[in-house]
Amino acid sequence: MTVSVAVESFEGPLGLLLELVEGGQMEVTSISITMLTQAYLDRIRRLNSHNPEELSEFLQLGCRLIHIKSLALLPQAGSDEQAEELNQLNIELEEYRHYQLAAATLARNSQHRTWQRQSVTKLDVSELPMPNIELGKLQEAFARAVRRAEPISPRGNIPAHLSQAEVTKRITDRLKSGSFELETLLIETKLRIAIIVTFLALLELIKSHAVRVVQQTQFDPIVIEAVNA
Amino acid sequence: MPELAYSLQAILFVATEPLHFNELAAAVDSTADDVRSSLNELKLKLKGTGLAVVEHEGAYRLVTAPEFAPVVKKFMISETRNDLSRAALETLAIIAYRGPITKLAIEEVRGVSSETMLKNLLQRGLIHAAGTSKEPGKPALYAVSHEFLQQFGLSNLSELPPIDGDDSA
Amino acid sequence: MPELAYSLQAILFVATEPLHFNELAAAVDSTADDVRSSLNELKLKLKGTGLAVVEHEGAYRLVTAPEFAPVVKKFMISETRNDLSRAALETLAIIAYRGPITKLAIEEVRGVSSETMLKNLLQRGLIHAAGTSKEPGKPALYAVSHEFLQQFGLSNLSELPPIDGDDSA
Repeated sequence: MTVSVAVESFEGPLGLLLELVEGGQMEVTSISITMLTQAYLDRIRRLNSHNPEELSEFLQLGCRLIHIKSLALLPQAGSDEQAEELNQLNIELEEYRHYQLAAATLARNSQHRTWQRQSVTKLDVSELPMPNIELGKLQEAFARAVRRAEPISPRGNIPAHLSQAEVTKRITDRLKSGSFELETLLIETKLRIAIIVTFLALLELIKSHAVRVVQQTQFDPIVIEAVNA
Repeated sequence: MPELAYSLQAILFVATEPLHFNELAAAVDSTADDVRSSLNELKLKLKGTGLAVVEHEGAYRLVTAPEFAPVVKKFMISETRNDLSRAALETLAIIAYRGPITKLAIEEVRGVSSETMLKNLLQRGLIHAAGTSKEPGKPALYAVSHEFLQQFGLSNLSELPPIDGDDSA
Repeated sequence: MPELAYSLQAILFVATEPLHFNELAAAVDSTADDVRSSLNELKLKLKGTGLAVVEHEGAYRLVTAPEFAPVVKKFMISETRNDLSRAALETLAIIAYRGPITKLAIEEVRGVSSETMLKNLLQRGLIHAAGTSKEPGKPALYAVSHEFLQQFGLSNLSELPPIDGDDSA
């Protein structure tokens, strides 16, 4: 018996499995699990997806099916466990099917959608009390919205930062034209990480006796000088 | 002396967002109880007319009546957005029946990551964040919105078709 | 079969400007004569309710009934006197800095539906529709209003405080 169901697109692994079950009139039982697993794997092989995340979701269920199938190969204990796993899978499929049906009902309902009013009733400008907002608050609100719109993705690329070598080079280059105040170095950067890197570079240069850090009296500017200058 | 029910209708007509019955009570100088019963009265009065009242989470909005969807839709050609995909409908169904619900719980039912889908539904205004769950990590909860009820011609959530297993489809 | 009078009511409810009876006739696939008599019928049906139909130079609008003017006005003044919500302020900021901008573009930044916020700001007179975008569907563009500038003592938008959004920290 071959399973042949024409499906245009699957919405997800459970959707695909459900289609195979219903289309092939199979049941999720120990008798048909081998067939079902085969059919499922055949289909995800043909799944034309370049999205690794999407594919992994399909593979996850594939692995689960293979696992359930393999349990029958084990003596005794295996078949109990298989029955249990099959039962669990049936429960999940059943729940999923409920929502699929509910979604279909909702879709039919959307033919009776309702609308709110589109236009706005306005008072005369003279009667409109203007709200009390400061420009600063407006600026803040904009910054907040934009920040939220581009969240720092945990999986995104780590932004390029200054390396210690770069900062070291920058310091030694500047020393070629004489000593300078530490503050002028820090003023260029506001990022915390860049400030830390700058200090690390400076400490390394002091340790290797390439530079000297001088302060005449307390609260005087801190000056960086080249040692051989 | 104009009727309270119609005062409420006039206020709902000019309101830019759904109004909670407490806000309505303040606007008409009445008790919340009076407002609630007048709103029920208004719903009855509007039966059969071109308008209806949608209620969700204690807030009310005046909308076109579901029976007039075809004629209004034809008039509103410009406003139509793309139809919802099957996956979007499924996610909405889960949130409607089970909400407020966390992203994880939705994903457990669907068996797929639902992040992009949720973002899309939030942007369309069909769902909204509804507090956080008490589970560890306090994940956000999602619930359907007024927009959702309007999209599906419901006047409140209790009009959702029953779902418990008796598949008559 | 829904009544013609109420079909017209539903259309007038969603319309953004007064509709001529020819436009109404086209919307409901009827003759101008039928529409005219149904509009008269609608006027009668609405008598005593919170809403009314007004006609001006052959164009019709649905408005709140005159008897309710005091309660509606009181409500609207109290609404506009309230402080802007955080969401409304954010929407206003986006329009100030990025406007003229479409609703969709605002929603892309905010991640949630912004229709309600836009109406709220329109009602308060802080923004106004400023033409349409060239994108498909010609969506409306929104910009801050003259009153907005006055409110902040700005003579033009270039005086808005700069945003150092580029340090991405």
